[in-house]
Amino acid sequence: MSTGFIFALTGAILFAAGVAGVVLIGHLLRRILAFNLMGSGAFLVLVGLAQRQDVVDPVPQAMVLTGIVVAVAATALALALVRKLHALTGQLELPDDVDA
Amino acid sequence: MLEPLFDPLVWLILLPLAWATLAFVLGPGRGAWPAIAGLATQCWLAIELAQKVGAGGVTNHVVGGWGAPLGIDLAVDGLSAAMLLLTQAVALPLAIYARSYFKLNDPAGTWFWPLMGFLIAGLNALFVSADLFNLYVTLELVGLAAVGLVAAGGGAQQVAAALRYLFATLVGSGAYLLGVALIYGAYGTVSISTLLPLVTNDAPRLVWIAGGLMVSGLMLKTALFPFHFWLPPAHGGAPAPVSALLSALVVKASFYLILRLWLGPLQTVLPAFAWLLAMLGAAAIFWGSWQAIRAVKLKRLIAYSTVAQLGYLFLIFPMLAAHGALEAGVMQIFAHGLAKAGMFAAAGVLIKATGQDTVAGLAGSVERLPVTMFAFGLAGMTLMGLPPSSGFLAKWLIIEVALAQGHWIIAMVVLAGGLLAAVYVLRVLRQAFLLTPASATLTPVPRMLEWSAFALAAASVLLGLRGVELMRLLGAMA
Amino acid sequence: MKRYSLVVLVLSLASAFVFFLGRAMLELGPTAIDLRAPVAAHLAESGVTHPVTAVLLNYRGYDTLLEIAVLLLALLAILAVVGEAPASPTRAAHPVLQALGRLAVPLMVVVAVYLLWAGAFRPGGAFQAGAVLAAAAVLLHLVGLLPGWSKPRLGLRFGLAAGFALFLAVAAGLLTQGSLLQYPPAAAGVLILLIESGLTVSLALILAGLFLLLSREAEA
Amino acid sequence: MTSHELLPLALLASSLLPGLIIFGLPEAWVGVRTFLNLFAAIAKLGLVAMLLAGVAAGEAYGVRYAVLPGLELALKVDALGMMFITLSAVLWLFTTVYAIGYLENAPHRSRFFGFFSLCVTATMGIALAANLFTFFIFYELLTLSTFPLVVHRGTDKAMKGGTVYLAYTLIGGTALLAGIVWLHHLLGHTEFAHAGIAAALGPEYAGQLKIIFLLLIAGVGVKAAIVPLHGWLPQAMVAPAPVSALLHAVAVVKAGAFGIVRIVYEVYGAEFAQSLNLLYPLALFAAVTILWGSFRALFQNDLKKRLAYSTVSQVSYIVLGVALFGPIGTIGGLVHIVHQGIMKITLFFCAGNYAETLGIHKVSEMDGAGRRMPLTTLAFSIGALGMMGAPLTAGAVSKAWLIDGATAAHMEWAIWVLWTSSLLNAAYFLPILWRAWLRPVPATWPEEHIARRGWRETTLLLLLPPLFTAAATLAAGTFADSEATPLAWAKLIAEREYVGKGAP
Repeated sequence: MSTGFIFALTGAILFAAGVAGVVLIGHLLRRILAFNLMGSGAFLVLVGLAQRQDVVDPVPQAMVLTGIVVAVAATALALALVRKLHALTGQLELPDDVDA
Repeated sequence: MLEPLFDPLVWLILLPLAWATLAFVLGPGRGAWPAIAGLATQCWLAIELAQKVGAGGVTNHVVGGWGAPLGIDLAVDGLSAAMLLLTQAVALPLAIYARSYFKLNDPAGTWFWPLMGFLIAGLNALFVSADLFNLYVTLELVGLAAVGLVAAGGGAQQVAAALRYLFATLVGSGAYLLGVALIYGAYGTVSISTLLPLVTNDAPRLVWIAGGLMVSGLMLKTALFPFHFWLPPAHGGAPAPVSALLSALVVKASFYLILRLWLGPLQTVLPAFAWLLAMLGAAAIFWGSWQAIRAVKLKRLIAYSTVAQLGYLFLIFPMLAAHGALEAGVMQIFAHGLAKAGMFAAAGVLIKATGQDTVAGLAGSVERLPVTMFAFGLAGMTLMGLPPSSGFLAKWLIIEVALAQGHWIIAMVVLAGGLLAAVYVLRVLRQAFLLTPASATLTPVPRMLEWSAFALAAASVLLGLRGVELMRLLGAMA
Repeated sequence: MKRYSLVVLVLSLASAFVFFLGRAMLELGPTAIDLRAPVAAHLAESGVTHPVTAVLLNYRGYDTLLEIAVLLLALLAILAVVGEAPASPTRAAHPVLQALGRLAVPLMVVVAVYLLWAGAFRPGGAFQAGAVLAAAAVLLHLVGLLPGWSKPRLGLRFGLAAGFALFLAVAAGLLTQGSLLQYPPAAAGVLILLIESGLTVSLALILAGLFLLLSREAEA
Repeated sequence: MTSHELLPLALLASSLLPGLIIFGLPEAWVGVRTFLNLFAAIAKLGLVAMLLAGVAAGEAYGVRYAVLPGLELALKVDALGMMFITLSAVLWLFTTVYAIGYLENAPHRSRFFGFFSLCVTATMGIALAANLFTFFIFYELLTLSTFPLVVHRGTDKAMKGGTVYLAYTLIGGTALLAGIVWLHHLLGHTEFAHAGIAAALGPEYAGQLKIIFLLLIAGVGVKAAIVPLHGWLPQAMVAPAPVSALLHAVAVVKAGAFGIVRIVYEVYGAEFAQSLNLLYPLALFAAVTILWGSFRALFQNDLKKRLAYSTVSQVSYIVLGVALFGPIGTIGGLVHIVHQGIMKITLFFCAGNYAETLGIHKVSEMDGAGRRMPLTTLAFSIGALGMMGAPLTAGAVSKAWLIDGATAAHMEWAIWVLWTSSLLNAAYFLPILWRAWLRPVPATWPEEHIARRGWRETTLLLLLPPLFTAAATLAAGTFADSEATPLAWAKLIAEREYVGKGAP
């Protein structure tokens, strides 16, 4: 098994763990972390799988750089929203959605 | 030699990016006029492009001059051109609407214009991209702009709704991204045109997983039942122009992408999921309609109606190989896009005027806001699928294709869905025709608000008389 | 009990997913397309010598253009979310920390410039440079030398958007060459350096802004 | 565009455009609105006259427009359509005059007259439709544009009536749509044609065609108020009198009946429908409706409800005539489209007059009304006698042809149905006449709104329309055999339908 494969497999595990975290965890900060785990998993698969012959491929690396920036942006927005929610309600969990 | 300089395809992306940036630099609350001027130009560009595609078939733009698979290609076929047309046609009246709506120093309007610009740019870029990874970036552009718009200036409920929406959209695009990663791993490219001949019937199992991941992620973003949980609070809680943009366009973008994959690179893989999607679509129609019938708040009702109306789109998948199914889907996208934008816009007027967002608060509004209620009625007509609206044509097309394929169950779902839509639309109209309590006071609203809502709703009906052009445009497919 | 079964369900689904995904990945043969050759073959025309930078700013420069838009957009969305609030008063840190901060920041600026310049031929580039600069700003804020932001004024807004606007303008200007972002090989290096310099400033401001906007006292 | 294409469009535009303009008129511009209403109604009559002359001479008018590839919005003018058009156009003028008087000083008149004009446009479109697709479009438009009129008063009761109305018609519309798309899928088109189009499909489609027939007839049967689809009609009587008069007595129910005529004759073709054994069950349903409607009318104390059940019964005379396979029954059914229209509108005008003038809404309040309002009651009596089929009225002509048709078709039971219905008609109309003419005048009327002035028992605008239509009822009965009567026109249609079958 090449290094690339190990990266890809780790990525798959991280992704699955991240999704499970987003679904199961109510605490918003942890949920954001879980989302980042998920993103990192996808990045690892992207780079690792493409380099499963252990030869460097610059294209997925560049894509991952782009992806990281996007993930940073999304994380920042999520944090801002959580802070705002905390300021408004004092809670770090999502309130129930009501129609009234 | 000047031809590439004026390629409408590129300018449909550059122009909104430019006016969004300009609006940001101009500062809080500014930028309405650049946006409206930009959108008017974009409308013209979209029409130009549609004519070009209608006459000459698919047009391409090779970004950087490298060409796929090394570079990124942009491609416009009939489907893309139609989506571009719809986007600009909905956005322009909504921009005019929003200018009046946010005039009174509404905190939600502070950064509306640049956010809207990035949203439109993201949508346009998504509709023309022919590169799976580039599509991921455009998806994120659209998603983050939409979340920003929902959250802007809101209270706790709205922020919570935005967070829910953000998680849904991020998980959705995350799943899509993993799918793209697997595709790249399997084939070494993410260019749609390059992948097209490579993905064959005996594709490795990994590609099936990739297809499943991408479609699941996009389903989540399209709010297909049972992934719709985030939509009603987000669309129901945002300011009216934002709800309109989101319901009319944003959810359609991820649906478009499913279609694009289905008809393009993953055409050998995805049809395995066809009936699953159709069943979920049918469930969405019933569940969404039922919730709309029960909703207390007006905008919540309209948001659930979106859940239901999106269900129709997924009914076409089992029939997509047959002639007419794609046309039916696109007609439904147009019908719902125009009608829902008009309906949310009308709801915004009603809420501003009556000061409350409940169905019960509408009593007597026919008398006092006739233009708005008329707009609401016209939009409702399209959602119910009554002739001569475009919603009717969409319904007709779906039923006819379903009968031709022998899937009469789909035809019955569509017919039943129309009746359920009638129930929730009439809940509102009925209330509006009731006699007014004499004490009720009404805040005056700008005329422009009423008439831009009316224009959208009327367009959704009038399109029902101009179906031939749209069908001809869709004939120019890749 | 319900919660427990949900956990079990999700975790078993996740494990099954990993299992099948892993097996499917192991089945893969060689890919049909190999982009390394074309990446290398056109490196001379790309204006840079580092392949990742070539992909990032030339071959797939359009991705990067949209990526910067995403970043600017995130800042914008945060501005829209948090609204206007008074900046938190800066609390002066221990004088030693302040002195260290004053010492570190010029060094960080130098590192940033180096990273920007190095990006053309080795790992580095605008994003890294911008990140280091932003870190410098955060450092200054933490030691109490730089106040948090209440709202960006015109000049700051201009700075935040300038990098993206410059990139956009170059991309559009290159339409004269035949298509979006089609660098003429002779000028590619200069243009990419120009874009990267602009981006460094704006990215630094945006990344710093993400922190400085959020570091304000939460409105109670 | 030639005049042969333009005329049908002008016929639609002559009520559509005024309607749209009226929506925009301020409430206080009574004069402009009245002028526009009357001008449009008279202009439409002029157009109708031109078309009548043309159609009688054998000219073909029509226009087509594709909304989707293979799906056309198509209008044509034929003898059958002209019958319905003429009826609606003439009665529109009368009803407009009546409504102007009726709604004097009432609120929301712009909205009322706007939707009223849209309704008439939809009715014209139904008559002009050259295929089922076009028919359906106008059929649903009629539903939509009548809803605001039914709920016009904005009371809870009006809402309930409107909701019931919509529930019935929208469900019916769905059935109709299902049938139309199905047929379109099988045939590739849904054009109306003499002798029908369905026969073109082979015998292996018989089963499907039967189901489609059921869907189509159920769809239009809702508006034609065939039992058990009639429940909306009595409820919709909460609408203002002109609406009940023109729309529920004439336009809406006739649209349904007209649809049945088109479907039987020009989609299936009478012969083909007969060969599929479809007409006999249809006749049975019509018979049940005739009896059930008359029977229920007996027990209604509310005057307008009694008239509504009477409508349920009378409209099925038309259906029965169509279902009696053969030219004579056809003529009876077709001529009743017109005859029932003028008689029933007379009755509704009069009911409106009683309510507006004296506040009379119930049969039990009718005592002595004939003394106070002799002219209105005279018109009412003529209409009621016509409904019973008394000699010299239009009703007698219809009934005679229907009975002859039943005889010719060897369906003697239908004759019994018609006679029983006549008896029931007498049983629920004669007590009203007896109360009105022969019972003493009460001390006070329930609510007297309009005082008597000289010979004018109520305002002129309310009085003239019922007198005219009552006169027409007599004329159509007395001079039935001369030229240019509804009967002559019905014969013309039957001749064209039963080409070469030796129509009388």
